[in-house]
Order: sequence, then structure tokens, then C-alpha cells
Amino acid sequence: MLITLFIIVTIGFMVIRLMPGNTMYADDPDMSAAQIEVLRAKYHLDKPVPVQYVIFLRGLLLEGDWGTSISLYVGVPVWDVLKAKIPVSMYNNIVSLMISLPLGILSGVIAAIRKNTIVDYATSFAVVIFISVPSFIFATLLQYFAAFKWRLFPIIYDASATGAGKLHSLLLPILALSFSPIARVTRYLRAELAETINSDFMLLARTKGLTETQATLRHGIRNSLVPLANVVIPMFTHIMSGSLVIERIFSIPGMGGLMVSSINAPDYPLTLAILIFYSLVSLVTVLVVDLAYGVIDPRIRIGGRNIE
Amino acid sequence: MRKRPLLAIVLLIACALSACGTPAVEPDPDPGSDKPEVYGTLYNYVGTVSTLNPFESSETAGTTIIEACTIGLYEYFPNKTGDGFVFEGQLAIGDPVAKNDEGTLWEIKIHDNAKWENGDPITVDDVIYSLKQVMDPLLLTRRASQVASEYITIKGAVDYCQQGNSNSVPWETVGLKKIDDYTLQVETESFATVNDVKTQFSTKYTHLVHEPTWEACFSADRTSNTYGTITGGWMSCGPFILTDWTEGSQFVFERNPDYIRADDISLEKMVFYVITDSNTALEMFLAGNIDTVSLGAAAIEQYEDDPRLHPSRPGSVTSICVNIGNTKNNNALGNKNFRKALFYATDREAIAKLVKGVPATWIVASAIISSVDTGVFFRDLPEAQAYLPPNNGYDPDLARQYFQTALDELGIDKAEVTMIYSESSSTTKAVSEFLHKTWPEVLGPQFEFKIEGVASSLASSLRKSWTAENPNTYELAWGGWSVSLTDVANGFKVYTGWFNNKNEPHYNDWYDDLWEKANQSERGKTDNDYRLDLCFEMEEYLIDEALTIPIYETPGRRLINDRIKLPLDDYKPAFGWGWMYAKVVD
Amino acid sequence: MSKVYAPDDPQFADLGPERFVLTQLDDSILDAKFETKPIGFFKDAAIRFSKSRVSIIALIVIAIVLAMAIVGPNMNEYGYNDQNMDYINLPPKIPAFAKSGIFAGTRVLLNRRVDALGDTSRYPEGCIVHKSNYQVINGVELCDVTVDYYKYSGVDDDVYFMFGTDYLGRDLWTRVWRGARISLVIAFVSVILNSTIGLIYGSIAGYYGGSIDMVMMRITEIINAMPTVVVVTLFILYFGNGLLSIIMALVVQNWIGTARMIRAQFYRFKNSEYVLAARTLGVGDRTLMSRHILPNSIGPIITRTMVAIPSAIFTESFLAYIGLGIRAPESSIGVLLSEGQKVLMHYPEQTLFPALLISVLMIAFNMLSNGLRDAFDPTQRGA
Amino acid sequence: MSAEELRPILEVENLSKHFSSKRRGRTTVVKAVDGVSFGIWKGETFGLVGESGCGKTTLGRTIIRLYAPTSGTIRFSGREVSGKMTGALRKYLTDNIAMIFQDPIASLNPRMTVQEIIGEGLKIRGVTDESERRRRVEYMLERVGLQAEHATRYPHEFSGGQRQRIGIARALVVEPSMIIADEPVSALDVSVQAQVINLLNSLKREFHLTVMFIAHNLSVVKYVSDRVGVMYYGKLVELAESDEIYHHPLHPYTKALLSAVPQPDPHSEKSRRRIFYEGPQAVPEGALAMREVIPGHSVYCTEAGLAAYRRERDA
Repeated sequence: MLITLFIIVTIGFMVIRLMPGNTMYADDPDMSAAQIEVLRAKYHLDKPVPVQYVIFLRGLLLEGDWGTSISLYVGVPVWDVLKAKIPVSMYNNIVSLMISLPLGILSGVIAAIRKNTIVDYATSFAVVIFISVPSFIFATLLQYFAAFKWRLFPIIYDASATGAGKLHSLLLPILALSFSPIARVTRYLRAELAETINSDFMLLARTKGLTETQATLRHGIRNSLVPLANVVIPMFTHIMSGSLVIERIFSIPGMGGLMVSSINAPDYPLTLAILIFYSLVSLVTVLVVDLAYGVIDPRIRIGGRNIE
Repeated sequence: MRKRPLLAIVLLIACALSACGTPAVEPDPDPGSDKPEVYGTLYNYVGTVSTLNPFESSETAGTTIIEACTIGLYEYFPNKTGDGFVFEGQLAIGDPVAKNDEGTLWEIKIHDNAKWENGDPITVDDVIYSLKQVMDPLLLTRRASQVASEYITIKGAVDYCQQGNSNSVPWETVGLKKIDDYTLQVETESFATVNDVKTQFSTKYTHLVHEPTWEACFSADRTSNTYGTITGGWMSCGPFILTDWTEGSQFVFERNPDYIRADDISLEKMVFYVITDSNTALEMFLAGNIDTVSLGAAAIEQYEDDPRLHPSRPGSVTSICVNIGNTKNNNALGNKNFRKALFYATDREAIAKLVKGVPATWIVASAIISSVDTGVFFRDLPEAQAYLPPNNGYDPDLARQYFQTALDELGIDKAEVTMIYSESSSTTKAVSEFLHKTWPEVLGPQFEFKIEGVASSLASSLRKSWTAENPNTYELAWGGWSVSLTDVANGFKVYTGWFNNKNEPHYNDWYDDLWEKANQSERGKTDNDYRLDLCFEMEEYLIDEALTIPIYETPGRRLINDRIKLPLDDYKPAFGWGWMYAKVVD
Repeated sequence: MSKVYAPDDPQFADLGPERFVLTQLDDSILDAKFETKPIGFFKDAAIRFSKSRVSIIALIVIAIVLAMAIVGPNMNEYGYNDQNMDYINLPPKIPAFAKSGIFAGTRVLLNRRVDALGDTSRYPEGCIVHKSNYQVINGVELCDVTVDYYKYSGVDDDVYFMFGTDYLGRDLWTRVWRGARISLVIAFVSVILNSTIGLIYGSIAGYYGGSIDMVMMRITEIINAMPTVVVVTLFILYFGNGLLSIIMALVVQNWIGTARMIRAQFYRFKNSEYVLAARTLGVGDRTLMSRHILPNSIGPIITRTMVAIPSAIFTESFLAYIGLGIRAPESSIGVLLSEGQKVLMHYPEQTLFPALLISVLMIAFNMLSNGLRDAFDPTQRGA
Repeated sequence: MSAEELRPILEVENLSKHFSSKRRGRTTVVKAVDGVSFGIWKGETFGLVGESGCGKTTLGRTIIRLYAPTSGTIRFSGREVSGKMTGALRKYLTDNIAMIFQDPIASLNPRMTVQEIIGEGLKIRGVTDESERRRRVEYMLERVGLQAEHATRYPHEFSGGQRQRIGIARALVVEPSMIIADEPVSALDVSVQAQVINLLNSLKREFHLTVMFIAHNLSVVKYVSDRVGVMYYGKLVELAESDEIYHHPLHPYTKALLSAVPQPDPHSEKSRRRIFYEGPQAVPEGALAMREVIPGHSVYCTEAGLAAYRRERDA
């Protein structure tokens, strides 16, 4: 995983340094040659890209120095910027994930148990709507109706609120973020359960006298949860990119807005740090899911080269 | 020596996104009398503000915030009658006083009772320290060059801030001296007027920073400073004290009882939310959460009759920058007739309908006044209309004629041009699509026109990376200068040959000479009619050459809650709405 | 205590070879002819598929959308980029519905001065349909007015736009179908590319396994770990927002899912006996992959593709929202949705039609993929 | 006798096949086949028995080079076939050795018709003419007792026995000189096992085949084999003529295996007592080897053990 991260950092660094328009200071007309020289030296831009990379890596590894923001938050260490933004976004994303999983599982199970009934059809319909309509439309509608028309929630995020008030002001964005993951989990679990219900061991469970519902709950879900881990990984990254839109609409000072504005600024050290951060999150998710696999599913998979 | 740009330049997009007006101040310079009784909270919103450091802030919204909680030497304040503004000292007492006949040595007296929010007294040392920091040769702040030389050129300042790490120019050579704790001496490179000096020290980047806090925010090598950012410290000293700031979310201000002109302030509190989505802002207004909202083109139709609607004159002309040096298109853009063809092929009336704006064939925006003394708008002067083309500059036959001439002159039978636009601006996108459709219809099949949406960062960096060595970065691009609303002549600098921040690679010695005469000669500085004559000449020339193709202006349109009583009856150029001086009547 | 075998032990005396006799040695082999007709794999799937009513409906819906995407833009006299500044932001109007209240070309205008309603320069004769919600703001009497927006805008009576018009007065009917066409092209091409790349990549990784697999999977891990939005944004920044680069942006990370799935399939089947059998016959690697292992993945691939198509449309609209949409004046569902979102409060109908279309497409493709999965893999039927 | 006939057609010497797997940094090595040596004479049927997981399938698959041997040599008709895999070697192997698989369901590609399954080997061997292939497939189908009409069918339409016959047809259509039959009947109903074995026997005679017959079922092996090898945990522990093994099993594992053979007579079945083999006693590394007790009958043992076996054999 460390090697993966290292390669990502390397590629990210190179790509971002070689982007078009990345002529940092080279032609700023308001500066004298001496000033440009000082600035370029300050950000090590006077050195070849590989050397810049080594300097960056050394700073990152030895001092935890992610560099300094060059245009959005001039002079502020990038890590300080992230430190302020990450908790906000993570709060949304993790709460959203924590809502989505149980809700998705619940509705998936209900749909599977009540297969081919009106409940199932209604769920399926809702699932498709939630998956198909982009989150920015949902966010706008939620904001318009729930917050503006019915006054149930604040229209924008209230930074001064804490505890329950904070959750209250974040509920709409979290909800907007959760629609698609809930629908995905539901769809996945329903399909997975429907398959498991037909399997032999479920038949056995039913011959033992369990009703189909009991059998599904006691035996089916457990088996369906294992592959669910595979859905969670992309889901989490999905939520993160969704927050990009949601944060703008609800004026939440999180990573989503930062990502776009850092690219647009352009603020390369910040962009790079965001790229690394998200890669790290996604790698950690994979790792957690991997470990969870070991816990949930004791079977060991051995893959190796045994054919020519 | 390279000359410094005189004007604050903000991209058109930034303007469009900017939510708020400019600073403002008190109608009554005489403290003690007429104590306002009305207190209350004003709720407003701004775009993104990522730093409060006055030397680095580049966002339009930053100006509003910084001017609310910092202090400078001079400032615009609403006048007593509520129909205009006065330009007077904020920290300074009275106008700067010339100390020699050449108009190069000035003395400014400041108040002796000004305080920081922690009670530290504000003295000339603070002023000099702040100016030294903004021009620090290693800190390299964004605004250094403008402080060193804009409306006036401070003696030795340019050399000082541009010395890099050579350590060859000591601070003592810079023409800023302390006479006593409350008297500042400024020495300029050349002749300056009282107004020049005042204007120079009214910009937000000459506002004060608190020395101990600033020092604490330095990085170890003293090449960067976090003052006024997420992590750094902050010390207010302006009309309001910044009591709470959640970056990207909200600003809370409380009235500063120690502010020198505290009596002018009627508000107890101001809350600014950071909102970037226009739908969200409108909903916030309609729900009563904020007291004002600015309306985009799509929203205007529903509110055109609303009595809360307050229009304001447009502060910049949206134009198409022409890269005349571009060699990819057979130098077509370098051909005057070709450019004129584009100029006359533009149906500005239709475009105005599209963007709910005003067709513009001129360079100087409608909000710019010809003279601070009279307050007459430049555009309203009959001389400024005499040379404008009829029918809003739309004449298909003339356009075709110019186009044919251009083709003949260039010896080509087909011209191909590409325009870039920013995907994030819905109005320029719409107009680009409109031109993409109509220009070829007017000019015929020999004209091929492409449009290309790019990210806003790329659009601006392409425009700015234009150089003589690299002329082909773009062909046509959207632009618009947001220049000083009080000084017409100065605004023409953006088209001078030496103005480096420009988007249009245009050089003309004759024109440059006109500008220098208007802005730097003693006559230009003192004889307003003479200066205006030069301005007409410059504008006529620019229109005739079609170096930039003006398309439209968008008036500001703002819904303002009727519980807010503004200090002026309406928006005033250079002063804005004056939120700080508003009263809340519930 | 186990007893050791000894030939002399009487207990094992009967273990002589004569005991090992096949009792049916003389049975002859008789195989009857089959009564039924031979049914191939695809035919079998087709039969099963045709029995699913939902799938057939989904297929028909997709076919209709596809047909409309082809002919829809040419069904009226407006081109997708025909602009008319007199027809800006018109609501939908369908002549047959004129009396019904919806699709009648009306719109509610808020907060109108009551004293100005008689002004025919602003409100042409007969355009006011209904007045409501009288109120006084700042001492001015206001009301909400429902107007025949076509008359209000001075549009001739015989002009109508079924889906209304946009900010440039362009016919949204034409643009919606044109957009559907572009979006479908983007979706199909990107999905085909994804599948192809994923198929080849996954086959190689899965078939050869070992260190080749490890390196290849590590590469996918790296690509996948990068945040999509950053990668795609950088990609489009670099290559511009042409059709091709949007498609490529949808490919750059999305092929990995297919590759992983194919690899898993290969892991499952490459050591199955029939593959080994083919190897012992001397079947080459490429034939083994393409002829023996891959056909097993055809069901999952098709299913996956069907789901990937609407999600590509979805991603495309997300890109359009963050300003990386297809180059104007071209239209796509994503562009229409993101333009619609900007005026959702004022002209909701401009969002309605593209949103409906993308939902219908999503539902149809989802149902179709379910049907196909059942058809190709009868064990998952009903799921 | 020619020089060729003096040597076995297949010679396996000291053959090992180890599998290693890495998980969380730890490497586990499974010695599926560990130093096995034997030979198969042309025209004979060599039976290989052992319980599940003893490595007999691996041994078969290593011989036909589905797996690369870890060490040791394999020679076929005197030519070494255990070296680096080349195109020529693969061709040589696949031309001469064919394999029949255990699972009649898994060993036929469900997406291919019988014609395609059987004809594939011909196609590879350059029989490009469609009708010629069809003719030979139909001939082969009839030889295994199926109908020519079955060629157009898919495997799932057939019963287990029929499928196994298709598998045999697939192996034989390419006219190999040796067949490795990997438990060809163990997945079948006892009632059809005989059919298939009969078929194999008669085809063996008809096509002059050498057969390596792998099974866990001693009764079947006994019936078809000329010689029998017994495998235990990757090692060959006993090797002798078929009759010899049954009459004079020496190695305790062989005895255990024999005792596990079910009796068709219910009375004797009831009284049958299983013998359990507890595994070899600890002996010094390298002391164990295949040692000939009498000519043609070898047992895996130490020198001391050999003497004991000899005494037992002579008794």
C-alpha cells in the first residue's frame, strides 16, 4: 500500500507540475526579475522537476510539510488548510455513510423479503430515481422545499451551531448525499439476497422450519454482507465527489469546494495535497474492507501462478 | 524603470461573482454630535474570502470584509444629505499637506486616539510598519507594486520592494518617514496632487496590520505570513471588530466602540454568510435570512416589479479581448478592418435581451464618473457620446464590407477565429453561443468561428500568458476591466503599451503619450477639462481601432429588504451601498 | 487398535482379484436420439429473455428513446442551435393541451404591480389568465399573475414549443433529443471502450496470474485510488472539452471495474477442467482466453454494460455541472441538466424534461440489465 | 525387442511438484508430488491409487505439463518432456498424450457444442476442412456409443455417462499414444461406471493405447490395470503388478486402502474391518526410498524396513 501511495504521489506531482498554464510566476508582469527569482527560489521552481520532487518528498516525510498554498491561502501551510476543511467534509461523508448503510440494508432486506409485491416495486422505483437523478438536482429541490418552503431546516450550513443543531443544519446536505448510496446498497442487497434465498443452504434453513423471512434474516443477510464490502469502497469515493456539489449549494466550508477552487486558482501544492489525501482515504477504505473481509469471511483465497 | 499599474484589475468573472459593494463611511466628520440611536444586525452575504491579509487579498468580497474591520488613512464616506459621498481622512486628519513646491513632499497628520481592538494605540509607527511589510522584498506580497507606485510613486519604494534577496536597498531610502507619533511624511518620485496622495492611501492594501500579531504569523524564514488566514492571528481596528470567522461559512462583526468615527456606525452587528450559489442566496433572502441579494439574469424577470429592487449602474463593460499579435490565423486579428468587421457584426441589442443588460459600444463603463467634484457620469457627457457608432454598433452591411476589405488586404479567402470562454460564467457562455451562431451568419461562409469553453483558471492564464515570444495563447477571449470608478483617465492605462497586466497585446506610442499627458503631467492632474478631452480622444481611438470589442454592460440588480435603511438613497460609484453605515428599522 | 492386513488372515481371505468384478460388464451402450431440437446458449438466453415482460418493456422504451434520439431533433422545424431572442425561456406549449392548464404556455409571474397590469406595452391584450396572492410591500400593491407567456412575450399564436425554450430561445424539444443523442453516443462509446480495455486487461491479468497479475492489479489500484474528480478535471483541463476528451475522461478510471470482474471470472474458470482439457489438446492461450473462458463472462459483461451506460450519462451530467461539459453549443443531457439547475427556481420545466429522460433511461437500462442477467444466468433468476 | 521396447514409454524420475502460496508475508509450501519415480510400458494400463489429496491428480497433470514440475524429469518415448516449455514440446506432448477428466460436468465447455468440443483438437492439428472434421467427430461419437446427431448438442443435454464418453471421444479423436485418465468414472453412478470402463478397455485395445489410470477406488483400478502404484502424501509408497498388490500388499497404507474396499456381499461387508494407517514413523531424512522387495514389486521403506517386507513377502 505504501508503494501504491508513493506511486500516486509521484504521478500526481508530475502531472500537476506539467499542467498547462502552470507557468507559476514566470511571466507575472508586475514583478521584477529579482522578485521572480526570489519567488521561484522560495517555491523551488528554479530547480528541475525531479529535484523539486525530492525536496517535496523530503519535506513531506521528514517534517510533515505539505508545502505552502501559493494562491488561495497565500502563505498558509497546506496542511493547515486541509486540517480546517477535512473535519467538515468527513463529518458529512461519514454520517452519510453511516445513514446509508443501515437504511440501504433495511430497505434492501424489506424489498427482498417482500419480493414482487407492491413494496418491492415501490422500492425499486425509488432506487432507480435516486440513482438516476443527479445529486445537484436533489440538493436544489431539497433546499427549496424542505428548507425554503416548509422551513424545516436552515437553508445553509450553520457554522456556529454545535451538537444537535449542527446535525440539524447538515441534515439536508447529508440526505442529499445519501440518496444515491442508499439506493445503491438497496439495489445491491436486494439482488444479492434474492440470489441467496434461492440457494441450497437457505432451502435447508427453511426445511428446519424457519419461515422465509426468518431464514433470510438469520442466514441470508450474513452471506450477502460479505460482498457488500465491495460496494462500500466505490460508494465512499462516490459520496466524496458528491459532496463537491452539495457543499457548494449548502455553503459548507469543506473539501469539495476546495478541490475545484484549488484547480481553478491554480494552487498546485494544494491540489496535490488534496489528491494525495483522497488517494489515502480510498486506500485506507480498501484496507479496512480487506481486513473486514478477513473477519467476516474466514475462507482464505489463494491465488498463485500454478499454470503455465 | 517599469511603471506600475494604477488600477485594481479584477477579472470580469470575479466581478460577476462579487456580492457586495464597497466600503463606506460616515456622513459626519464631527464626532460627538448626532448620536445614532438605531442598533441592530445586518445580515448579508459574500463570495469566497480565503484571506483577510490586506496585502494578499484578491477576491472582491475580501474588500468588503477587510474594510469593515481595518483602518486606512483615507476613505470614502456617505455625505450628510444622502446623495453622494465625501473623500476624507479615516485615520488621517484632514488632507495631506504639501511641504514643497514640486509637490513631492507630503505630511499627513493622524488621530491620536485610535486604538486596536486590544487597546494598543495606533501611531505612525503602525502605518510605516504596515507599508514596510506590504513592500517587503522577501515577503513579496501580491500588492507590493501597487503600494510602491500607483497613484503616486513613493520615493525609492519600487527599488526597495524589487530588490529580491540582494539586500542592496535599505528601508531608510524609502520616502516614508515618521515626524512624530502622529505625523507621517511621504516623499514621492514626481509631482502629485492632494487627491493622488489621498487615493493612494485609501486602497485596502494600505490598511494597517497589527505589528506583534503580524510578527507572530511569520514563517521561520520570514518569507510567508499567515496573518488573517485560517491559522493566523488577526487584530481588528476598523469600524467593526471581527468577532467570529468560520472560513468559507460566515463572518460576524460587532460594532467597535473605540473606532475613531464610531458615531457614524448605527449597526450593532453585521453577519456575512459565504454563499456562492445564486439560488441559495435568493432563497436565503426570500426566507428573510439575509437582507439583500443580487439577482442574476434568470431571476430578474420575476422581480422586475418588486419595490425592493435597487438597480445600480454597471461598473465594467464586458468586452472581447482581441489578441492582435496571434499569428495562427494569418494575422487576421492584426488587421484593423477585420476587427471592425467583428465589431459591427455584433447584434448588441439581442445580446442585451439575452443577458438582461445594456448594449455597450464604449470602453468606459457607465458607473464611472468624470469628476469627483461634480459627480457627473462620464457616459452622460455629450462629448463622450459623439463618437459612438449608431444602432449600438450593429451594421451587417458595414461588417461585411470591412470583412471583405480585410480579406483582400490579407490576401486570404477564409478567416478562422476561435474564442475561449469560461464554462463557469453562464452569461458569457450564452453570449458566446449567440455569437457563434450570428457572426458567421453576418459575415458569410468565408468566416469560420469556433468557441471553446475552458475552465476559468485556464481562461485567465491563457489570457495573461500572452507575450511577444508566445503570441498564440488565444485569439478572442472574454474580458472586462473593473477600474477606478472615480478616475476615468487612469482607467485608460489598461490599454497603454506598458501596462503589463493587460489582456490585449496592443502598443501605440501616440496613445501612451496621451495617457501620460492625462495622468502624469501637471496640467493633466490639475486641469479637469484638459484631462477629459484626452479621455475622449483615447476612447474614440480604442473604439475605432476595435482593439477590444465592447459588447454589453450588466447593471447591478439587488433586492434590499426594506428594514434596511441605507445611508445614501442609492448605489454610488466609489462608495457602493454603504452597508456599514446602514440602519436597521424593524 | 487397528488390525494389520495380512493375506493369510481369514478375515481378508475374500479379497482376491476375483472379487473385483464389474457386474454390468456385458451391458451394451444404447443412447437414444434426442426428441428436442438443439438449443444454443444465446438462443436459450433469448428465449428466457423474451419471457420477461419487464425486460421487453425496457427494451421497447430504450428503442423508443434511441429512435427519438435519431429522429427527434428533426421532427420540427427548429434546429438544435436555432436561436431567437424573442422566444427566450418560453414554457412548454402543446396545442392539444391548451385548455388543460399544463403545457398551455402559461407561467406565474411573481410580485407584479397591480397598477401596471393595464399597461398593454407590458401585458399585451389577453395575456393575463389569472391573478392571485395580493399583498403590499413597501406600500406598493402587488399580486402574482398567471400569464399566457407566449402572448406576454409577443409570440405569434401559431408558434408553440412542446418542451419550451431555453435562454437563447432554442427549442428544448430538439435540444433534449439532440442531447439524448450526444449523451448516448458518449455513453455507448465510453462503455464500449471501458469494456474492451477492461476485457483485455482483465483477461491477461486473470489468465497469466502470478506476478503479471500482481503488477497489473497494482496499476489498477493506483489509478483507482486517485480521486476521480481531480483526475477527470485535470484530464479535461489538459485535453479540452471536446467530445473525445469527455469520452476519454469517462474511460480513464471506469475500465477498472470491468477489468476486475473479468479477472475474477478468469480466476474462476482458468483452472476448470474443460479449460485444462482444452490445454491438454494443445489449444493456445489466445484461443483458450477468447473461446473457452471469456464466453462465460458474457452475461456479466452485458449486464455490467447495461448499468454502465446510464451511469456514464450520469457522470457526464456531473461533469457538466462543475463546468466541464461538452463544448457549446452542442447539447447533452448533462449540459441541459446543469443549465436547468441554474434556473430551477425560475424555470423548473427546463430541468423537468432532461431529468425525466435520464430517469426513464436509467430505469429502462436497469430493468434491461436485470432481464439480461436472468437470461444469461438462470440461477439468478428473480433477483 | 527393439531398444525402444526395452525402455518404458513414459519414465518419471524423482518428480516433484510443490505449490507455494504467500499470504500476509508467510509462505506455505505444499508438496503435492514429492520425488516420485516410475515407468509405464507401452501398451499397459498403469493404475495409480491413493486417497483424495494424495497428489495423484497433480502427478497426472504434471506429466502432461498442465503444471511445471518443481524438479525431476519426465521422459516420453525417450524424449525429455519436463524441461522448459516450448511450442514444439507442447505440440509433442499434446500430440502424444491426451487426458480424460474426472468431472463430466466441469470438463465440457457449456458454451460449445459437442462437435466443437471434440473437433477442437482436430482443428488445432490442422484439420481445417469442416466436413472432414465433422466426419471424424461423428465417427468418434459412434465409437463411444453416441449418435452422430449428438454432435450439434450442448453438453448440458447429456447425462453424466454420456458426457464422460464425450470426454473420451475428445481425448481419442486426436489419436494419442497415451491416455491419462484422471478418475474418469468416480463421478459417475456405479451403474454407468462399468459402461465407461468397458468402453475405455475396448478402445484401449482398438487404438493400442497406453493408459495411466488414476483412481481412488481400488476395485476399479484392479479391474483395469496391469500394474498399480499406490500414492500417499505425494510419495509413491508401493508399486507392483496388479495381482501382486492384491495378494501381497506390503506397505501398511496399501493394506489400509485395501481394507477400505466395500464388499458387495452384505454379510462380509458387515464383518469387514477397516484398517487405519497412522502415517510413517519418524525416520532419518533420506533413509526412505523405493526398494525392490521382489522383482517388479517395490515398497517405499528404509533398508531395515526392506528386510522386514522381504520376510513378510516370503512368508
